[in-house]
Amino acid sequence: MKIGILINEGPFTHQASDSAYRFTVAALAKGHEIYRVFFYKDGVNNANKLSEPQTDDRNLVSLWSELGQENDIDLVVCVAAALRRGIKDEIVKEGFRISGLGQLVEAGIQADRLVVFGD
Amino acid sequence: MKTMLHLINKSPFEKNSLDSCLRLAQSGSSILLIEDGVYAAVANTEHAHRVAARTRDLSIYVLGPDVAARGLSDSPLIDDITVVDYEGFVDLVAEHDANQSWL
Amino acid sequence: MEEFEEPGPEIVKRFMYVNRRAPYGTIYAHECLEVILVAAAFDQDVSVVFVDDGVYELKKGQDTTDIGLKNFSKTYGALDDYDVEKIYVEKESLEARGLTADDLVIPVEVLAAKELGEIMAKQDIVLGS
Amino acid sequence: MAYECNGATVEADEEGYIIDISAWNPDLALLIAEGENIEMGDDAWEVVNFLRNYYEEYQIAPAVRVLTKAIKKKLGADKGNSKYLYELFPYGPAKQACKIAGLPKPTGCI
Repeated sequence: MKIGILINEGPFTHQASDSAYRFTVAALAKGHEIYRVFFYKDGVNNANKLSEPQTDDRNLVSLWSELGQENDIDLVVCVAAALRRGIKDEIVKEGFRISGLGQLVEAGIQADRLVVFGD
Repeated sequence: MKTMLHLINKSPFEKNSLDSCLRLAQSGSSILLIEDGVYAAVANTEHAHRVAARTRDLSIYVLGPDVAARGLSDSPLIDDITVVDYEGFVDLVAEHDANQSWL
Repeated sequence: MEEFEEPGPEIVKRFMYVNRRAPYGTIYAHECLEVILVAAAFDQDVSVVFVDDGVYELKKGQDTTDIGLKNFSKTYGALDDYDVEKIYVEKESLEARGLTADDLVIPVEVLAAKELGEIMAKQDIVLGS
Repeated sequence: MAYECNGATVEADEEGYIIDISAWNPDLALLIAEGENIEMGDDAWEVVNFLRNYYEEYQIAPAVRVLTKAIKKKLGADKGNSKYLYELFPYGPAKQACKIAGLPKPTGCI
């Protein structure tokens, strides 16, 4: 089954991105295809490669980046939300790409399910 | 009829997400409590009776890892609430025609 | 090219946007509206719902001059131009806040929770804030 | 980038949309139009003014197909069609006319 994911919160204030990450890993393990992960609202902060958590904390920016590249997942950061928050191409971690909100709607159309994680 | 999975990630003590969901969810649909939403699964809270009353017409699930993280593994949960792990979460999403997050 | 004269995916799904947040205190209401405006270009079956504090997004008479934020309550008036015609407000939420349809910036269909719940249950994609 | 207009400097983003939309004036519109190779005849002004009014009323710069529809409603089918609007603004009626009107980029761009 093709599953789309929407993440509305960043990696530190809310559990949303962690939940989405664990859900995505479990979905891949069950043989589902992750059609796209779309990062919106503060979710765009998940793509900020300048983020440096303490060494004993999980690094979701890296985890998403690695998961995306290993499994060829389309990690899309919303351009309007990103520009507002200063997330530009220069600071976007490998594996993510910046694109329009239309990519979210398109994921809703093309995927069999769309699951929203946020606050 | 289509089947709907409702996702709730808010504590019923803090937000009205659970109330609104219970008001609008149709009989036969399912609810999965995740993150701070898991507090709604605990028996003997002031919200428990409202949740328990809906176990008759809704299927209610709770995400085990979030229960454990919050020190609730040994707490009694409301009867007829099923504990699932992340794989179970994925199965629920796949088994229902659509899902809705009550953020 | 800036536009999408024929966005034309053949698949038509039922998309519902559920607004449950008051405006200004957080960005959720505004960014949800942003999605609705973009989604309108995709020729899907779109409906927009206002429940809980979401009904406050539509309250008439908003004046943001002195808080420095954009008064996006005016933008709901453009939904008609974006061909978004199914706009529902939950009766219970409206009444709980002492409001009636006359207090809202645009004409809406006020539905009781029971009817609204039935429409919600038929959706393919539900996006909320 | 920035525009120099009547002795004042008006800041703009990389694509030429002015940053402070309250800094707009008709002379600035002519200057932006010149950079876009648009001749500002009455018809072009009509669209630019329409957009400014639309923004005033709804707080958004509409996407092209919405603009077309709204113009059709207000000014008739002769003007509310993409052929007419593209003749006035060949690189996109919403984008170019919004820039000249001093508005942000159209909402609803994918």
